[in-house]
Amino acid sequence: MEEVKHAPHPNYIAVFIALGVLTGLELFIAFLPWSQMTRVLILIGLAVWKAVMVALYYMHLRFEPQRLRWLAVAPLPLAVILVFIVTREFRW
Amino acid sequence: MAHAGALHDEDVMLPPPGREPGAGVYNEKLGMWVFLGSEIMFFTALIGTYIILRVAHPTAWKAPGEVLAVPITAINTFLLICSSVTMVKAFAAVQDGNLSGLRKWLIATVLIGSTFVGVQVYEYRHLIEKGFVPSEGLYGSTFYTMTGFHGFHVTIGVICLIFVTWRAFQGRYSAKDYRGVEVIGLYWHFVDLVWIILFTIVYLI
Amino acid sequence: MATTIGHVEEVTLGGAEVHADTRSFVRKYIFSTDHKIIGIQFLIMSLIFLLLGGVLAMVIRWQLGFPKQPMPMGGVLPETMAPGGVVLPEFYNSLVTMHGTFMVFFAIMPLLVGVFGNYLIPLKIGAPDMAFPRINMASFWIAVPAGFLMLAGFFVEGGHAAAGWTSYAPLSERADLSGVSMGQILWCISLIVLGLSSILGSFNYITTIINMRAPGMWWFRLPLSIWSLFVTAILVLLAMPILSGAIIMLLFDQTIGTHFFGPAQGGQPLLWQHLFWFFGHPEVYILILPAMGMASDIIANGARKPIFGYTSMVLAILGIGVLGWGVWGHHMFMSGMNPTLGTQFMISTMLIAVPSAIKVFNWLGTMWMGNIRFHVPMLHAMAFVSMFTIGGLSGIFMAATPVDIYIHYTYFIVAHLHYVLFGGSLFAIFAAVTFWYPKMFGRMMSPFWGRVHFFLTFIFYNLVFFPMHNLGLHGHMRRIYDPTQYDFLKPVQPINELISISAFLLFATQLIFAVNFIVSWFKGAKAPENPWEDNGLEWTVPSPPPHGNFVTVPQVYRAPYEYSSPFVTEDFLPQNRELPEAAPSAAPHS
Amino acid sequence: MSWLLPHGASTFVGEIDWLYYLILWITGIAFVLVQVLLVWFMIRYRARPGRKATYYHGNTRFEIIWTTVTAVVVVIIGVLSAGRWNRIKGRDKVPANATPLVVHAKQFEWLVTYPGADGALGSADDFQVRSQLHLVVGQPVSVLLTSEDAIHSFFIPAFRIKQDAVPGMNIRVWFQPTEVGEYELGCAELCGLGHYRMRATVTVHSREDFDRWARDRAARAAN
Repeated sequence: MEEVKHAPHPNYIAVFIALGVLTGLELFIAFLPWSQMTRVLILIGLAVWKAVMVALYYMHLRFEPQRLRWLAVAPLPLAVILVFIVTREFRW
Repeated sequence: MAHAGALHDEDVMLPPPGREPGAGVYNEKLGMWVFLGSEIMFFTALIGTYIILRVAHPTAWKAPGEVLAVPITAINTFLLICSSVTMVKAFAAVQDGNLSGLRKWLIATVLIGSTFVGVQVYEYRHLIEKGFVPSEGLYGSTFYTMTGFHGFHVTIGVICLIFVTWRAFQGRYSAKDYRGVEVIGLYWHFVDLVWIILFTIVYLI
Repeated sequence: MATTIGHVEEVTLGGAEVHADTRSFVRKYIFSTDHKIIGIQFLIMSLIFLLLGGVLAMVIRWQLGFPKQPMPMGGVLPETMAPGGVVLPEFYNSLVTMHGTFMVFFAIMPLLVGVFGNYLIPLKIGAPDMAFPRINMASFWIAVPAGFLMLAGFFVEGGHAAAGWTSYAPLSERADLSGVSMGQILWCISLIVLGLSSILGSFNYITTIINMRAPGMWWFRLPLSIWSLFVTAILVLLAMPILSGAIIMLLFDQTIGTHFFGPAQGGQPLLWQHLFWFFGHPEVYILILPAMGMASDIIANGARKPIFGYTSMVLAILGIGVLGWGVWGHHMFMSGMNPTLGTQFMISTMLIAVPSAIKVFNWLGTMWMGNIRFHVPMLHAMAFVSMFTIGGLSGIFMAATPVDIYIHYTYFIVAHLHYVLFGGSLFAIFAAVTFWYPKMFGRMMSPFWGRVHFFLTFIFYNLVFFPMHNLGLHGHMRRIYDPTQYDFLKPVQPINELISISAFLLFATQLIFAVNFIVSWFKGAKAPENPWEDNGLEWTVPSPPPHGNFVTVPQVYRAPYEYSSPFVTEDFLPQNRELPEAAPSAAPHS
Repeated sequence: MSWLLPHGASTFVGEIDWLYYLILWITGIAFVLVQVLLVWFMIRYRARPGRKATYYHGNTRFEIIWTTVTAVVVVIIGVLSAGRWNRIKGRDKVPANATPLVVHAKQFEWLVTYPGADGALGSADDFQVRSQLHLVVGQPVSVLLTSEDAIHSFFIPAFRIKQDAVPGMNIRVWFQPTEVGEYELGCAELCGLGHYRMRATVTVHSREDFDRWARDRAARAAN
C-alpha cells in the first residue's frame, strides 16, 4: 500500500473563489429592478450551480464510482414530484 | 468501527473485502450518502412546504431586505463557504498524511462553524426584538422553521466536528484511515449546500 | 429429515467454538449490538404493542356493537375515559387514533422492518452483522422511549391524541377543536423520535445489503424477502423524513403559534394531507412489501418448488417501490383536491394494482405442480395470499373515483385496510414468526396449537372484517362513536354486533399464540439446524446462530429457491452447497 | 348482508352504481379464480411421500399474459371512471340552472343558507336553517361548502355524494335529487368529539311543498 493512492487534489481554492463570486453576483442581482420572475429564475439557477459545485468537488462526487453518484441523486426526483404536484393544487 | 470478523490487514478505505461488489466505497461513506438521502427528503418537506405556501399566498412575503437583514446573512453565508473550504483542506491534508495540517484545518472549521451558529442566534434575537416572530404569518413560520432546522444541523455538525478534532489530536487518523474525517466532511458540505439553497430562496427572493 | 452434506456440516460444527462469547450479560442481551438480539428485542416490543392495539380495538368494538352500554371490566377505567364502564365520545376518538397509531407505527412496522429486517438481512446475505452494529442498537433504544412517550399520552390531562392516526389539521393542531393538547403534543414528539429510529435502522439495512453480500450472492440471487426488505428500507429512508418534517411543523403550529396548516393566516389544511400521504402511501407499501417477500420465501419452501417467475417478482417489488411515490393523492379524492389531479392519481393507482396482481399469480404459479407441505408457516402464508387478494381487489373499488365518492370514509375502507394490514401483513407476520422462531430461539413452536390458532384466527378474522364491506356499502361512516344516531344505520346494527362478538373471539384466539410463543421459548422441542429443509444461508448455521453468524464467509453458488432440483436426491438445495462439477451450479432463475 | 347498494335518489346513482356493479363483477371473477385455484392446488398438489415437486422456474409467456390482462382491465376501469368523475366533480360541470346554497359546517352542525324567493344568494331575502336541507325534486342544487373550524365531510348516502368541507376553502359540489322523501346527511370525516352526532335531515319536496316551506321559513326569519 503506497502512501498517496488518490488522485491529485482538485483546486479547492478555485472552487472557493467561484462560490464567493457567485454569491456576490446573487446579492447584486437580488436588488436589481428586474421583474420578479427573471430574478427568481436567475437566482435559483445560480444557487443550483453553487450547490452542484459543492457536491462535485467538496463532496468529491465527481471522483466517486458511477453507482454512488446515482445513489446520491436518487431522492431528487421525489422532491420535484412532491413540490410540482402539490403546487398545482393551489395554482391551476 | 471494525466489522465483526473483518481481517486485520484489510484496507479500511476500500469496500469490505471478500464480498460481492457493492457501491464500490467503504461502508461508512456509503452509509453517510444513504443517510444524506434521508436528509434531502427532510429538507424537501420543509423547503417544499415553503415553496408551496409561497405559490399559494405570494402576498404573505416581504421584499428581500425589508424584514430580514441581508448584509449580516451575506457575511454568514461567506463564513459557511469558508468553513467548507477549511473542511476540504483538512480532508486533503489527511489524505496526504499531513496530520498537523489536518488538526489545524479542523480547528478552523470548528471555529468558523460555531461563529455561523453564533451569528444566527444574534440574527434571531435581533429579528424577534423587531417583532418578527415565528407566529408572524406564513413568512415567520417558514423562515424560522427552515433556518432553525438548518442551524440545528450546523450545531450537530459542529459537535461531531469537535469529536473528530479530538480524535485527530489522539492520532486516530492517518493517510491509511481517514474515514471519520471524510464522512463528517460529507455531512458538513451537505449542510453548506442546503444553506446555499436556503440563502437564495429565503433571503434573496 | 434429509442429511446435510459435507460443506454445510463443517461450517456449523466450528461455529460455537470459534466465537466463544465473552460479553457481559448486559452487552449480550440488553445493550447488544448483535443484529439477532436486536431483532428479538424489537419482536418483544412490537408484540406487546400489538396486544395493546388489540385491546384498544376490543373497546372500540364493544362501543360499536353495544353503544353506550357498560363494558364488562370497564369499571377499571377512570372517570375521564369511561364512567361506569360506558365509553365517552372523547375517549372513543382517542381509542380510534391510538389503535391506528400503535398498530401502524409500533406493531406492524417494527414487526416487519425492525424484527425481520434485523434478523434476516445479515443471516440471509451471509454477513457477520449489520454494517453499523452500534447504530443498529441505537435504533432500538431510540424506539423504546418513543413507545413510552406514546403510552404516556393516556395519562395526561385532556386524554390522548384524538384526531385520528392521520392527524388531519386543523383538528390536530388546535386544542379548542379536539379538546386535546398535551396528548397531541406527545403524539407528535413520539413519532418524531420513532422516525429517527426508523431512519437509523433503514440506512443501516441499505448499506448492509449493498456492501456486505457474501461472495456469489449476486443481486439476482437474493431471496425475495431481502429484496423486499431492501426496497422497504429505501421507502422508509425517504418517506419517514417527510413525516418528521410535517409533524415538526404540526408541532410548531400547536406550540409556538406558526401557521402552516391552520387557515387563519393563510396556512393550508390540504398541505398537511399532501405531506402526510406523500409519506403515508409509501408507508402502506412499507407495511406490505416485507410481508410479500417473506411469504414468497415460505410459499416456495412449503410448495417445495422454485418460486414462479423470480425475475418478475423482483421487478414487481421494484415497480411498487417506484410507482408507490406517485399515488398518494388517492387518499384525498374527497378532500377538495383539484379534480384533475384526482384523475391523474386515479390512473396511477390503477397501474400500481398490476405489480400486486403479478405477485398473486406468481404465488399461485409456485404452488402449481408443487408438493405442498402444510406446516403452520405455510398455512399462514397461503392465508396471506388469499386475504391479500381480497384486500387488493377491494382496493379497485376505491381507486375508481366515482365509486370512491360513495365508499370513501366508510367501513368499506376499514375492511379494505384490515384485509391488507391484518389479512395481509399480520398473516405473513404469523407465518414469518412461526417459520423463523426455531432459528431465533432454538426451539420449535407447538405445531398442534399453531394449527388451532391458525384455523380459529382465519375463521374469526373473516367474520370480523368481511361484513365490514357490507356495512360500508350501506353507507356506514368510519370513526363514529354511535352508529345508532343515524336512522339509515339502524337496520345494520345487528351486523355490528356480529362483528363485535367475532372480534372478541378473534382476540381470545390470539392468546393461544401468545401462550404458544412463551411456553415454546422454554419448553419447546429443541430445533435442529434446518427444521423446514430450507435453502437460505440462515439455515446452515446452528439454531440459534452464534455471535458473528458464520465461521467462514459462506460461498453462494445458486439462486435461493432451488427446491426439488434434479441434481440432488433431497428436495432442497441450500444456496451455499457446492455440487460436483457435473451438475450446473448456477441454476437458471428466469 | 348484501352486496347491493342501498336505494338511491339522485342522478348520480345510475352512474356510480353501474360502475360499482361492473367492478363487483370483475373483481368477483378474479376473486373466485384466485381462491378456487388456491384451494385446488392445495388439494391437488399436497405433499405425498416419494413424490417431488416439478422443478420449474416459471413461464415468461404466462407472465406477459397476466400482466397485460390485468393492466388492460384496470386501465379500462380507469377510463370509465375518469368520465364519470369529471361529470360529477369537474368544476365546470355544475348545471347553469342549479339552485345555489351555502352549507357552512361547524362543530357539530350544518348551517344551510337558502337563496330565498329571488333564487340568488347574497340578497336580503336569504335565510338560514340549522341542520335541515330542503330540496326540490328534479332541481339540481349547487352547494358551496365552507367550514368554520375542523375539516368536515358532507355525505348524503342516498344521493351518492360526498365532499369535504375544508376551513379556508370554498368547495362547490352539485347534485340533483330524483325522488321525494326524507334522507340523512352525515359528517364523514372525524371532526371532534361530536362527530358522530353531526347529522342533518334532508327533505326532498315537490316544487309546491318546497315553496310553501320556504315562504313559511322566510317569514319566520323576517320576524
